[in-house]
This record gives sequence, C-alpha cells and structure tokens, in this order.
Amino acid sequence: MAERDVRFIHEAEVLANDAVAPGHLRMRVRAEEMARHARAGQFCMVQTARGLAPFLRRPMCFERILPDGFQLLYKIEGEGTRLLAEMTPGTRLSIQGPLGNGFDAGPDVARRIIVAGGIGVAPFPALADAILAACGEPPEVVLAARTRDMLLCADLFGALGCRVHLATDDGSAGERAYAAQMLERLEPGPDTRVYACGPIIMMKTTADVALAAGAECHVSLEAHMACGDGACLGCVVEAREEREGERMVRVCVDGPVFDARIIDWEARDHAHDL
Amino acid sequence: MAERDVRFIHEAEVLANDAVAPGHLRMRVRAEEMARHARAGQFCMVQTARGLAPFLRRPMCFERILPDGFQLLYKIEGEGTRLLAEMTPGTRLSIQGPLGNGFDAGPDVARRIIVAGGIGVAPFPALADAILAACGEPPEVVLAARTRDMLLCADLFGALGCRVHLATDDGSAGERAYAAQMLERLEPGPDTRVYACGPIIMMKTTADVALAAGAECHVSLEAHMACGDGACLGCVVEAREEREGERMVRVCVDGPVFDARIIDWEARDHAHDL
Amino acid sequence: MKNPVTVASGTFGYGGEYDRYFDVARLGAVTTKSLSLKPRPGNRPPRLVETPAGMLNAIGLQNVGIDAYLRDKAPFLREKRVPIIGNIYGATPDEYAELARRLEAEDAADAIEANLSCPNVHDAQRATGPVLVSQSCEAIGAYTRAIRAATRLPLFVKLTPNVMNIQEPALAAEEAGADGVCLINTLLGMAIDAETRRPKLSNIVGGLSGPAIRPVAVKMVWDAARALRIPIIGTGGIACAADAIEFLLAGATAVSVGSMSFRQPDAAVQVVEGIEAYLRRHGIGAVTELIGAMQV
Amino acid sequence: MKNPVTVASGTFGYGGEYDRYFDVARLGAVTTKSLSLKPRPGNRPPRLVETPAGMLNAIGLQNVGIDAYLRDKAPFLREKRVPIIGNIYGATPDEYAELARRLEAEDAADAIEANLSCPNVHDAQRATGPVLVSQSCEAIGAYTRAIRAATRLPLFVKLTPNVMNIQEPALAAEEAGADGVCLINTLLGMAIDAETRRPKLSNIVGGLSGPAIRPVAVKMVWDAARALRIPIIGTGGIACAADAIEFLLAGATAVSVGSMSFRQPDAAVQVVEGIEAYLRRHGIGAVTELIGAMQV
Ligand SMILES: Cc1cc2nc3c(=O)[nH]c(=O)nc-3n(C[C@H](O)[C@H](O)[C@H](O)COP(=O)(O)OP(=O)(O)OC[C@H]3O[C@@H](n4cnc5c(N)ncnc54)[C@H](O)[C@@H]3O)c2cc1C
Ligand SMILES: Cc1cc2nc3c(=O)[nH]c(=O)nc-3n(C[C@H](O)[C@H](O)[C@H](O)COP(=O)(O)OP(=O)(O)OC[C@H]3O[C@@H](n4cnc5c(N)ncnc54)[C@H](O)[C@@H]3O)c2cc1C
Ligand SMILES: Cc1cc2nc3c(=O)[nH]c(=O)nc-3n(C[C@H](O)[C@H](O)[C@H](O)COP(=O)(O)O)c2cc1C
Ligand SMILES: Cc1cc2nc3c(=O)[nH]c(=O)nc-3n(C[C@H](O)[C@H](O)[C@H](O)COP(=O)(O)O)c2cc1C
Ligand code: FES
Ligand code: FES
Repeated sequence: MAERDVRFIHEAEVLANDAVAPGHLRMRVRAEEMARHARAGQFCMVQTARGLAPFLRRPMCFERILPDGFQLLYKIEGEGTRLLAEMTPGTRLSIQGPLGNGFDAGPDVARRIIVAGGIGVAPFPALADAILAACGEPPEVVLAARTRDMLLCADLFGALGCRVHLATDDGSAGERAYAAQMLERLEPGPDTRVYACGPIIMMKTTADVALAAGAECHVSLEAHMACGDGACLGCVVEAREEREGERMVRVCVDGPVFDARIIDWEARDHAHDL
Repeated sequence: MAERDVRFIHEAEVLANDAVAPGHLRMRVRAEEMARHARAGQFCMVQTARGLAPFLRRPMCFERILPDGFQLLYKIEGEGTRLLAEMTPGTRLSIQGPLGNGFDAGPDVARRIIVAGGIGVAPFPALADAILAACGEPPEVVLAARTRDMLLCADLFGALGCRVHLATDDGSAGERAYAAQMLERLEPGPDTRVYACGPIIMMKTTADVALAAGAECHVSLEAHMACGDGACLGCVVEAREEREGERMVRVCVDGPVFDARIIDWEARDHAHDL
Repeated sequence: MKNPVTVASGTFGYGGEYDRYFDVARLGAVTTKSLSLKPRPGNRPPRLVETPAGMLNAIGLQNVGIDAYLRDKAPFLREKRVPIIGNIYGATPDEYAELARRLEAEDAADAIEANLSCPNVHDAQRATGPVLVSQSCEAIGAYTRAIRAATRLPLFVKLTPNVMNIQEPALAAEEAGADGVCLINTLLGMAIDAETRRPKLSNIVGGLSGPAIRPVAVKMVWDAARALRIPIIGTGGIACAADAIEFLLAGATAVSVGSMSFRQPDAAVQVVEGIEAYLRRHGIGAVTELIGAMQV
Repeated sequence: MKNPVTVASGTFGYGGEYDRYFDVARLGAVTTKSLSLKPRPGNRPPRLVETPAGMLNAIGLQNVGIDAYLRDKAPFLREKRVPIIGNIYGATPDEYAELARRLEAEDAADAIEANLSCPNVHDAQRATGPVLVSQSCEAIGAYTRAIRAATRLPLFVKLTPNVMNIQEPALAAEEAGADGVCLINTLLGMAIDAETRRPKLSNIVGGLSGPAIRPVAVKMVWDAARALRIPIIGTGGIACAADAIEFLLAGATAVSVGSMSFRQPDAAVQVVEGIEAYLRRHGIGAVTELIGAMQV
C-alpha cells in the first residue's frame, strides 16, 4: 500500500466492449500513461455520460493492466453502468486515475489465496499478474458465484497457472459452497495472505476464516464516491478503532484495500447495503 | 398545412453521421413508420443524450424523407448538437414526430422559389422533392450563406433539376449579395410562392420583397421548444393580430411554417435572438 | 382515481395533446393547465430555457380561459371518462371562487387544484418578498376559504417551495378547509446568457422544474406529511416509477408527472405501469400501503 | 485575489488533494473544508447520493480540526502562496470567534468564511423550522458580530438558500459587519430507495448541490446584489466559465466552483482560463466590468 501521487484524466478510447455473461461486460480502453503508473487493486473513475447526468463518475477497478491501457470488467447495476454498456468501440471515455492504494503483491508471505465473490473478481486478474511477476508463482484462487454463468475469469486464472477452486450457491458448477467454506478447506496458515473481494457478508466470513487461521486478510471495499481523491469525505467506512484521531477511513485513498482487522464489520452491516 | 395526428417515438438507429462542412453534419436515421407519415417542412424532436442532461429534445426538421427514415442536416450550435455530432453509426437515437404543419407544396401557384440562408436550407431538399412530385417541375432555389463553405445542398438541388442561384456575404462563391436581393432579381410575381428559412433578418427582408411583389411568402420559424406538441406554450411567437382570441402562435403546432404576413417581425426583433 | 398518477398542470396542455401517444384515460386523472376567467396571452418569448436536468419556464399562465375550456377542452376529457383535476388561477379570492363554481356547475372537473404559487405572473423581476399567495399563511387562508365556500368538489391547494418551512403554508391550507395540498410548484430561478449578457427569459425570472428539483420536492413532501392530516399530491422531477414511489414513501397519496412528459411524451403512463409492476414484484396488494412507508 | 475564482468549501479538501491535477496556485484563492475546534467524525455512511445533474451530501462536517489544519494543511497552501479562505464552523458564536482568532493569529487564512448554513449537522430529520443559524436574522447578527469582534480578516458569511427572501439574511450579515456573503450553501433535499424503502442517506436529509441548483443560486445572487453594498461570492452548480460569468453578471464579485470538481478535478482552473479567454474575446479589460452587468 505504497504512496501514489500521479493522476491523469484521459480522454480514453473504447477499443472493445463485449458481453461476457448475462449483464456483465468487459471493456478495453486505451490509456497509455495511466496504465504505466497503475498497480493491481487500484481503480479509476469513469464518466458514463458526456452530458451532466449521471453527474458523478463511477469507480471501476482495473481487471487487467495492459501495456496500452486497461481491461475493465463490470456488471450492469444501474443507469451509469447501463450507459457504459451501450458504448461502442471508438467512443471517447473520460477516465481518471490511477486511484487508491492497490494490493500488496509482494513475496513476503509463503502462500497467497484470492477469494472472489461474483463481480468481486474484477480486481483479481491484475493481482494474479502482479503476484506472478513479483513472486514467480501464481496465487491460488477461490471463485464463488451464485450460478455457473456468473463464474467469471476462470479461464484467465487458469491460463496464468493458478489452481482455481470453483463454487456456486446452487451447485451448477464446482462445489455447492460459500467462498469462506472453500477457503477453510484450503487450510490457510499464519504464512498465508488472503485477498478478498465480493459482497460484504462474503468478505466478512472470509476474513473470519482467514484471521482465525492466523492468516492475513486484505479486503477490497466498495463505497459510493464523489471525488475518488480524498476530498469529499463521502466514501468513508467505519474502522474498529481511531487512527490518528479519526475513526472514519476513506475507501478512495485509504483503500480500497484494507487489512480486514481494521474494519468495523458490524457498522458495515448497519450501513445501507451497497 | 393539413391536419396531422399520428405521432411516434422511435428508438431509431443512426445509419450515418458525417461532416459536410465545418461544424455541419448530415445524419441518416432509420425510422420507417415515422417516415411513412412525414411531410416536407415537418420536424422531429431528437434526444441528444440517454442521461437526463441535456433534458429537452432538440427540434430538427427533415432534410429528406427517405423510404426507411430521414436525412437530417444540422449545425453544431451548443451542447445538444455537439452530442449529436459524436454519435457513431449503430447508436440508438430516440426521435419523436412527425411534428408541425409542413409546407404547402401544391401546384396551385405558377412559380415556386425557395430562399435559404445558411443552415436554414435544412428543410428544403424535402420540399424540393415534394414540389417535384406534386407539380412535376422543380422549384427555383436561392442559396445564401456567409461563405462558400456554408453553401449546403447545392449539388442536391442541382440533381433535382432546380435552377440554383448562389450568394455569399463575402463573394467567395456566387454573387456577393443577400438572399432578399437575389430574390428581387428573380422578379417574383402575384402567382409566385416564396418559401424562406434562415436568420430572422433574412426571412423578414425576403418576406418584404415577396409581399411587395404580390407573391405569397411562407417562412419556417425557430423557437425554443419543450414539448413540440402544443402543450407547454413555450415556443410561441407574436402574431400581428389575434386569431381566435390569441395573439401568440405556437411554432410547434401552428407552424413551424407560417404565412409571413401574420408574423409580428418587430416583436421577433425585440425577442432575444435565437 | 383508479391509480395515483396524474400530470402536473401546464405540462400536459388540456389532455388532448398527449392522447396521440397513449390513451390518457389510463391516468388516474388529468390535471388541466391553469384556467383563468379571461384568456391570458402569457409572457413574451423567450419563455423557456433548458437547465441541467431541468428547465426554467416563464409561460405566464397563457390559457384559453374558462369559457373556451368548457366549450372546447372539457368535452374531450369527459368523453374519455378520465377524472379531471381543474387547476385554476385568479387575481383575487373571488376570481378563484368563481372559477371553481363554474367548473362544478358545468361538471367540468372532479376536483379543483388552486394554483396559489405561480412564479411567473407577478412582477417577479423586482419582487423578493412574499409575492406569491402561498408565501403568506394569511393569504392562503383567505383564498382557500373563499374557494371552499364556492364548491363542494375536493379542493387541493398548490404551494410554492420558496418558503423556509413548508409545514406552515401546508397547515394554513388544511386549517382553511383544503382537502389536500399539491407540492411543489416550481422553484424560483434564472439564467443569463454569458455571450449577450441578457437574461435568457424575457421575464428574467422563471420557475425551475424537472428531475433537477426532485430531492427538494421529496423533502418538502416528507416535511408536510408529518404535519398534515390531509393528502398530498407529490410533484417535482418525477421521471419514472421509482421516482413516483419515492414520493409515495415520503408521504404523498398521489403524484403528478410534469416536465418529464416533454422529454418522454408517454412518461406518465410509464409511471402508471411501472408502479403496477413494482407492486406485483414486491407482492404489495394496494398502492396505499406505500404511502408514508419509508423505513427510517 | 488575482482572479475571481475560488473553490467551494468541502469540495476541495484542504487543497493538496487537487494539486496532483493542476497547480492550485492558479486559483484566486483556496477555500478550506469547514474547520471546527475539535476534529469531527461526521455522519455515518452512506453520506452521498447522486441526483440528476447533482448530488446530495450529508457529510456532517467531518474535518481534522483546527489544530491539525494549522499543523498539517495550512503550510502546504502557504508554500503555494495561494490566498486562503478559511471556512469555519462552530456550535456557538464563541467557537466561531475562537476559530477566526486562531486562523488570524497563526496567519493561516487571508479571509474567513463563516459557514452558518450547513444542513447536515443538526437533527435535520425532525426539524423543519429555522434550524440553521442563517435562517434567523437575529442569529446571523449575533454570530457575525462575535466573529467580527475577533478578527480583522475580511469576513464572509455563508448563507442557506432555504429562506423565503434571501435579501433579509444577507442584509443581516451586512449590518452586523460582514465584509461579504457567500451564496449559496446546499438546498435541503432527500432521496429514498424505492427497492429498500429506506432513505438513501443515513442522515435521511442532505444538501443538494451541483449544476441542478444553478438557476436557484443565480436568482439568489441577483436578489442579494440588488440589496447589498458588500460583495458576494457566488456558488452553486458552476461547471464551466460561462456559468461563472452568469454569476458575475448577476452581481457576484467572485465565484466558487464546488461539486463540479468531483466530476472534473481541474474544473476550477478551467473556469479561470475560460474567463480569461472570454475577456479577451469580448475585449473587456477587467473582470470587474462584468459584475452586475446583466442587461435587463
Ligand atoms: C473502488 C471500487 C471499484 C469498483 N470496481 C468495480 C468493477 O471493477 N466492476 C464493477 O462492476 N463494479 C465495480 N464497482 C462498483 C461500481 O462502481 C458500481 O456498480 C457502479 O458505480 C454502479 O453505478 P450505476 O450507475 O450503474 O448504478 P446506480 O445504482 O444507478 O448508481 C447510483 C449511484 O450509486 C453509486 N453506486 C451504486 N452501487 C455502487 C457500488 N456497489 N459501489 C460504489 N458505488 C455504487 C454509483 O456510483 C452512483 O453514484 C467498484 C466500486 C468501487 C468503490
Ligand atoms: C422546427 C425547428 C426545426 C429545426 N431544424 C433544424 C435543422 O434541421 N438543423 C439545424 O441545424 N437546426 C435546426 N433547428 C435549430 C436546432 O433545434 C438548434 O440549433 C438546437 O436545438 C440547438 O441545440 P444545442 O443544444 O446544440 O444548443 P444550445 O444553445 O446549447 O441549446 C440550449 C437550448 O436552446 C435551444 N435552442 C438553441 N438554439 C435554438 C434554435 N435556433 N432553435 C430552437 N431552439 C434552440 C435548444 O433546443 C436548447 O433547449 C431547428 C429548430 C426548430 C425550432
Ligand atoms: C412549462 C410549464 C408550465 C407550467 N404551468 C403551470 C400552471 O399553469 N399551473 C400550475 O399550477 N403549475 C404549472 N407548472 C408547474 C408544474 O405543474 C409543476 O408543479 C412543476 O413543473 C414541478 O413538477 P416537474 O418537475 O415534474 O415539472 C408549470 C410547469 C412547467 C414546466
Ligand atoms: C461533499 C460536500 C461537502 C461540503 N462541505 C461543506 C463545508 O464543509 N462547509 C461549507 O460551508 N459548505 C460545504 N459544502 C457546500 C459547498 O461549499 C457549496 O456551497 C455547495 O455545494 C453549492 O455549490 P456547488 O453546487 O458548486 O457544489 C459542501 C458541499 C458538498 C457537495
Ligand atoms: S470519494 Fe471523495 S473522499 Fe473518497
Ligand atoms: S414546444 Fe411546447 S407548445 Fe410548442
């Protein structure tokens, strides 16, 4: 979670934008300078319309960092992502970034396990790339989703040599199990780092399993954002304890990746669901 | 100016959208049902963004009515037309119409002269088509613009067999003359109908020349519009006299084509310029 | 009303304008443009200007007048068998009373909506104090009582949002005998053209409407609902069914779709259908269950 | 100020956040997030929700407190040599006075902006009356006089638009010794999620900002300018230079760019450059020629 201080606003070109599953798309954009400075786990803010509504940009993490830009993987959620999904190749898209702290992909632990739930898989292909580069071996991957259709990126992780463990809520592919149960079976230990991203409840239970086993657990959180830059104080989540006099941490600059131990999961539950 | 009562809202497909002069584009859209019901001089309201800003649709007349849709000719004026200009083929465009009364293209007069100033030429290719169909002979055309670049559609009128008289303010093509002067030289008479569209001052002077010669003069006006359907009362212009107790006429349903005699041109001058 | 959706006065003409797009009888009611005793020419153009996600208007209550309405417009709506909310505007309490009386006598409305809040008919350029009737609780009382005495039709009073605390004028209307209030009319606003340095509206000042103002309107409805016993018609920026449901949850009994009809002529009927679909999806038996049902 | 453009409090952090996008010294001034005596944690999330062409926020004045500001934030701005407008928030007149005193004593501001209008710190859910300081002319007077007595720095008082007639609070500030007013803070608003039937903000009510509210803000500036002798900082929905010029023409002496910085981080400097280009294009020597220059 190193310091980052370069920022760009690119009028990026959409190179491809194709459905990968029902309601899910993968977009490739050209944004060379930003890509040179980006790290796995960071994100960008994309403008979904050239008119003033939707007004705010939408946070999207980098699914993959390419030499000339990015791959984004997204789910159609509301108006903004619906507009993104309508964009044809050649469209200009204003993107701002790289933002946030990013994942720690370093070789300081012996074992690395990615635990992804649903569209929460989005930041992990870039992380797998980074781990492979930094550690010489790919991470293990738990890929959980509601149904078979929603198991995204499995082939991509496979191509990197990751051992991929699939799970679906309905048993339509892989095991009929939750992500945290799958992780438990992989027996993480004190020298393991678990990376989790997905629904709140999935991250919380995954963190419980990891921390109980003495492993580290890094979670990538979501929050409604206005600025993405630490200025508006809109994206805060409640930490368990005060840090430097503040109990609120900003997902955009203090995260989106946090050590699971500092998050007040009960407060997250009370906060309205994202 | 017959009665019209069919209306459509089509999710039309943009088939082409290309520059024809600096800041001017021609768009072809597929909208079959609407095209079957449309007449020269009518217009449509196009949505320039799928988000809620720009909020209102933009009025655009039919440059040409095709078997499967329309050709629109437009000038980049502000945000809405800028967004239109960015649309690539394949984009879905919500268009509403056909709206307005349209031109009288009938053979009840001996001579028909179109007088177009700048982008005011937009409704006239469709009118020339209609006159040719209704009268068996093409109209004469005066095409005036600031500079040579802005003389649009000359080839199109030529191909229909129209005698085209060109004029530019700077003499860069055709005569160095104003539209009304050109009309004067064509010596319109009592059995002539003049159709004019362009800047207010150009329509007013053209109407003066036509009416002084005893000719009819039909002008196509512009106004800011919200509904395009006669409901909001936003698009009114002042008439010289009350008609059925009202002095305000609505450009969208009482027009956009008016007999020049009923318009209070002085009030138009006072009203803020469009 | 068979459903809680009507249209906002002045955004739907006299109903016939939109019947080309959908059967207006599918609406809970049609609300007319404000009607006055004599025809009104309205303000000089330009009368509208677009703003981000909204618009300013300064129409100035141009309307055909009550006689032409009764003769030319009401029969169409009656034939359609759609309930009519007759919106009225007068210069004095007596004028309002007279308008209400005529609408009732000629069976040309099923309810009255008294527009006490149009920002475009006073010399709004210069004025900044309580110039709208509904900026004064006393005036609201006097006008409402006069209309109340003139008609047995349900009486809704339409209020301006340009007040500090909406509960006060709303209570004033309730106390004076209104059967409900309509919230909100447009917010005062203006726009200036940077290039010409002139106001964009001939009237300088206009009323802001459209999705831009929805959060303000929802707040006002919620505030009023906690003070009133009479129903509220929620209005302001409704673009789709979810927006309409927002107003119901905040405490409105019915909603009206306004400026959005300009952008999407069938917006109002889409709201009707969207609410029906929502009720089915959530297994809710009656739309009344949504009224004021926001969970704090 | 070398140009009339600053940023709106709370939308630009403490300045450093945006220096990665452009040199903040190109602004006429940087306005800080509201500072309080003690650090404030702010409201619980969710704190923001997008609205058409705007947003609602209920941050609740989270800030690092005056000590941390003086220690960690002011030095950066001082090094940049950009004028600082220190925006302050207190629970009492004394707290405001103390904040102003400290900013002046430690040379950590060139002007004071007293936020008497934040909608997000009171129990705004329940309240509907004059709950904001700037909804009461008497309170404005008392607070302004207290701060005035504590500092010789230029003092701007920031007012709420949730009043019936903006001239009254503006005059109250002028009479109590303010050197200027800042118009407008956010409009009260709210939003409800139709699916969950819960308010979208944990605080229920929030403040509406962004381009959506610009016509309201321009009208308030124009109203106030006709009553005041002191300058106005115009704020509300400025997205580009033409919008800023609109405020100047309406009577503002300076403008601040707020929520638009979220959408476009370099929006404020684009406004600076756009105004310069406008002056050149129109052959206008000084931006002051535009102030109140709307031609009616
Ligand atoms: C750091 C970060 C990275 C993200 N990366 C991805 C990704 O790679 N792929 C992906 O599909 N999604 C990602 N999301 C979630 C994505 O930003 C939201 O799905 C998206 O903003 C929804 O916008 P909308 O207009 O379609 O939905 P709407 O619900 O219409 O949005 C309305 C408002 O709510 C906000 N909002 C709604 N849902 C979320 C959410 N889950 N998180 C944050 N804000 C939300 C929007 O930004 C907007 O302001 C990420 C979120 C964050 C914070
Ligand atoms: C019946 C009719 C037919 C038209 N046909 C054509 C055409 O075929 N080709 C063409 O190039 N233009 C045409 N126009 C003008 C065109 O509608 C405007 O140029 C366009 O609306 C400008 O929108 P904008 O967002 O680019 O400009 P902006 O100035 O940003 O628009 C802001 C607002 O002003 C309105 N507006 C601005 N200029 C005009 C104008 N001249 N007329 C009406 N409203 C305006 C817009 O609709 C919008 O509400 C027509 C206008 C009318 C009334
Ligand atoms: C063009 C226009 C004309 C209007 N005319 C009237 C009117 O005659 N009487 C009235 O009570 N309200 C009138 N209104 C206000 C609307 O009825 C409604 O209260 C307001 O527009 C807010 O709703 P909206 O945001 O959905 O448009 C008018 C609004 C617009 C935009
Ligand atoms: C996220 C956010 C935080 C804000 N915080 C403050 C604040 O701390 N103090 C203050 O005086 N105004 C605050 N405001 C109000 C703005 O300074 C400004 O008055 C308002 O947003 C209108 O301007 P805009 O439409 O350009 O954003 C805040 C606004 C937003 C959107
Ligand atoms: S999004 Fe603004 S502080 Fe995080
Ligand atoms: S545009 Fe609405 S009446 Fe003409």
